[in-house]
This record gives sequence, C-alpha cells and structure tokens, in this order.
Amino acid sequence: MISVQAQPFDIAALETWLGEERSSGAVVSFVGRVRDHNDGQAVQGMCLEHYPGMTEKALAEIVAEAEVRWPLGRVAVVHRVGELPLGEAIVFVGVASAHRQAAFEACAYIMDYLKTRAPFWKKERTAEGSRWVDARESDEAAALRWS
Amino acid sequence: MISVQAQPFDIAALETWLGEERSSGAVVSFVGRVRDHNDGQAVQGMCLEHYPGMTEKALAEIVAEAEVRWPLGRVAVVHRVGELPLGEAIVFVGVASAHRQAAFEACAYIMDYLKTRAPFWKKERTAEGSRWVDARESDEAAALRWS
Amino acid sequence: MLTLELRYFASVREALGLERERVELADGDWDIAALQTHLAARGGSWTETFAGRGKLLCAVDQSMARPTTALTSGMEVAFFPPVTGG
Amino acid sequence: MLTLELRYFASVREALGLERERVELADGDWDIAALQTHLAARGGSWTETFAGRGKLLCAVDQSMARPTTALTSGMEVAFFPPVTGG
Repeated sequence: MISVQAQPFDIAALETWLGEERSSGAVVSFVGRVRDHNDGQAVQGMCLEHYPGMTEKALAEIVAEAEVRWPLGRVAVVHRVGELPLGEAIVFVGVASAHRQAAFEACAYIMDYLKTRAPFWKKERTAEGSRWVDARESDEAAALRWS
Repeated sequence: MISVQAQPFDIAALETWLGEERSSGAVVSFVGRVRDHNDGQAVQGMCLEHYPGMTEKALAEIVAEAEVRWPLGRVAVVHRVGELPLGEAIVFVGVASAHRQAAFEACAYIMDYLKTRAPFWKKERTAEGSRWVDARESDEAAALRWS
Repeated sequence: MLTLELRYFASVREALGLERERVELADGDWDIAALQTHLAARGGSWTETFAGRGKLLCAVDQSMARPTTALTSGMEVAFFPPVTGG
Repeated sequence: MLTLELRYFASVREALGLERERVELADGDWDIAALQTHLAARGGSWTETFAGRGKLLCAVDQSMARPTTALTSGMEVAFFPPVTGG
C-alpha cells in the first residue's frame, strides 16, 4: 500500500492493517516527523514538494525490491506533501513479516532508499526565512550498505 | 516507559507519546502478534507466563543498555501476559531518536535481548492441546551479534 | 542454617507441580550447582529437572545467575526454562 | 524535430522561475548531456543550473537517468536537486 498525500495519516489504522494477516507475527514501522532543529538552526515547519507520478513509481520500485530480498507480508508506505507544522508526521513505513529480522531490515532498507531515490524535496521554515534542505551524505552511505 | 500488563495496549497512544519530543524526528516500533502457526503446527492462541518483579527489572536493564549504546529519546516497552487470542498484539517496543539508524538499531537490540533475557514463557494452544514454546537458537544468535 | 525462597516457572513449575517453597539448608558454602544437586536428590521429576538434559536457567534475587553464584540466607532463587517472550 | 516535455523541481524550479516547458530540438543524436549543454547556453540562472557546480539529478519518463541516456521525441525530462524526503 503506497500513498503520497497532503492529509495526515492514521498510524493506528495503518498498524491494524499491517497486523491483520495471521501469518505475519512481526510488524516494524518507522515514523518520521518534522524536527525542531536541523544543521544547528531552529525549524518552525516545512513544505514538501514532490514529482507526482514519478514519486509513486519510485516508491513502488523500492517496495518491490524489498519484497525480492526478504519474505514479507503487507507493506505500507505513506508520505505527506505540502505544508507540515512542527512535530507533524511526514512519513510512515511499515513492514509485516513472519520473521522479525526481515521486518526490521526491510523497513530500514525502504527508508534508506526512500531518502535517496524518491523525488521529494523539503523546504524548511526558520526565523530567517525558508531554505531548501541539503541532501545528506550519511543518507547516501546508508543506502550503499545494501548494495 | 516499561509495562507488563494483562490488558491490551493502545498502539496509537504509544506512538503519539513517542513522537511528542520535538527533538526526536524518528520513531521505530516493533509489534509482535500471536501467529497462526509455529513449528509447522496451527496455533489457536497462547498463554504468557512471567516472573513478576524480575521481568520489569530485566526490561529496564535492557533499555538502559540501549540508552548507553545509542543517543535515544523516549523508549516504550509494553509486554502482555495471560491469555492471548490469535492475532492479538503481545509486545510493543518503540524507540524515538534524532537519528533514524539509532532508532532502528536500538529497537532491534531491545527485541533481541527481550527474547533471550526477559523472563516470559509462551504456552501455545493447538488442536492437540497446549505446549510450551521452545526457545529458538536463532534468537540466541540474534542477541549475540550485539556483543 | 541457610534459608532460601525457591520459585519455579513455566515447564519447570509444571514438571515439579510446585510454584514456590522455602528450603532450609545446613550451614556451609552453597552455590547454585550445589543447590541443584540437592534438589535432584529428591528423585522423580526433581531428578529429571535438576540433573536431566534439558536446559535450565537460574536467577538469584531476580538477576540471572550461574552455577557458581554463591548463595546466602534470605535469597530468592528461581529456576525456569529458556525464555520465550516477545 | 525532437519535442521534449521539460520539468523542473524544487531549488531548480525556483532558480529558473519555471515549472515546465516544451522544447523543440533539431533532429540528431540527443542525450541528457547534450540537452544540459543546450539549456546552459541560455545564460544567467540557466548556465548556473546546468553548467554550475551544484549536483543535478535527471529523470527521463519518470525514471532516474544518466548523462548518456538517449532522448527521443515525446519524452518527459525532469531536472532536480538531490532528493530530501523521508
């Protein structure tokens, strides 16, 4: 289940859906939120831009790759776009599996590739105005460990 | 936040609590449920026994060790005891951090040690009666990778 | 006299048909291994549990212990199989 | 004649002041590198964006592309900075 949306998502409903298959005893999820700081500056909120069409396609490819590498049950990737206030959830990645380590690894894998391959761009609001967030080398390194 | 309890837990409330600190942009959580099969046999439900007092102490120690190894925000470990029907959530481990990889690793670490060091015992109900679940060597191996 | 509070859990509790008991041991240098030998001497399921091939774990005052962990009066000693929570 | 649908995102879109455009190029062997050289020749922020030092990513028909990716008429070509979602 992949969704790119402006409206907030319901973590409880996503967790319920992921846990519904009786063969999947393990669900690992990641929730990313708008932090109050970045690169040493206070952040007040952000705006997320994306490339409609390509974003959904890139996410579907990343999930399909994870499904080849690990035995997975249900997978949910939900990413918000548009204006997001401080503390708001930006992304949810949830992976169900019969095996706990497969669920952990696949969830980390999807996040690592989402960070480096899915066309989203963050613009932060700070006291001095808005600024585009720079890509992190640590995210590139995280994605490389799977190849 | 550590709790060993008979009553069900509220995943949404736990996720909200974990995400409340504005400095923690990442929350990784694990939910373990009663599976419909184990060792090739159909499972109908289970009963979880524990060692009151020692269980809470063991969980607190595991969380404290994770907090030494990774820079963490809030941590929640909730484990149910008593009768649990099929599909029911058994355990919730949630870890908040400013760093996504720290949250992933600490959550996996806590689960690995919970599985091998916290005094809980599962008894499964199958069509042929109840049986104690055997400890898995794969769980021992998973815990050893952190040492 | 050495007084210990013994507790048994899960399959060990079921095999022994006992949840807890207080034992009094003669003065001397007691450790977990000596206590196990003492309990195994009771025969039947006690021998099977404490001298059998099944893996047995032990906690002293609610912390994991080893065969060489020394025992003093007033301690709580628990025996149980490998844990299976999560 | 080669017709391409160009799209610009995030800081690239802001620098160029343009979200999308249709370009028509003379027949020939076009690839991404050649298209970038063509766009850089427009001067100003175009030169900065397409011949500058900033890292620029490119997608062709909504899949990531390389400088050597060949272009044919009707393709959608997007330029954008490194992604920062999640």
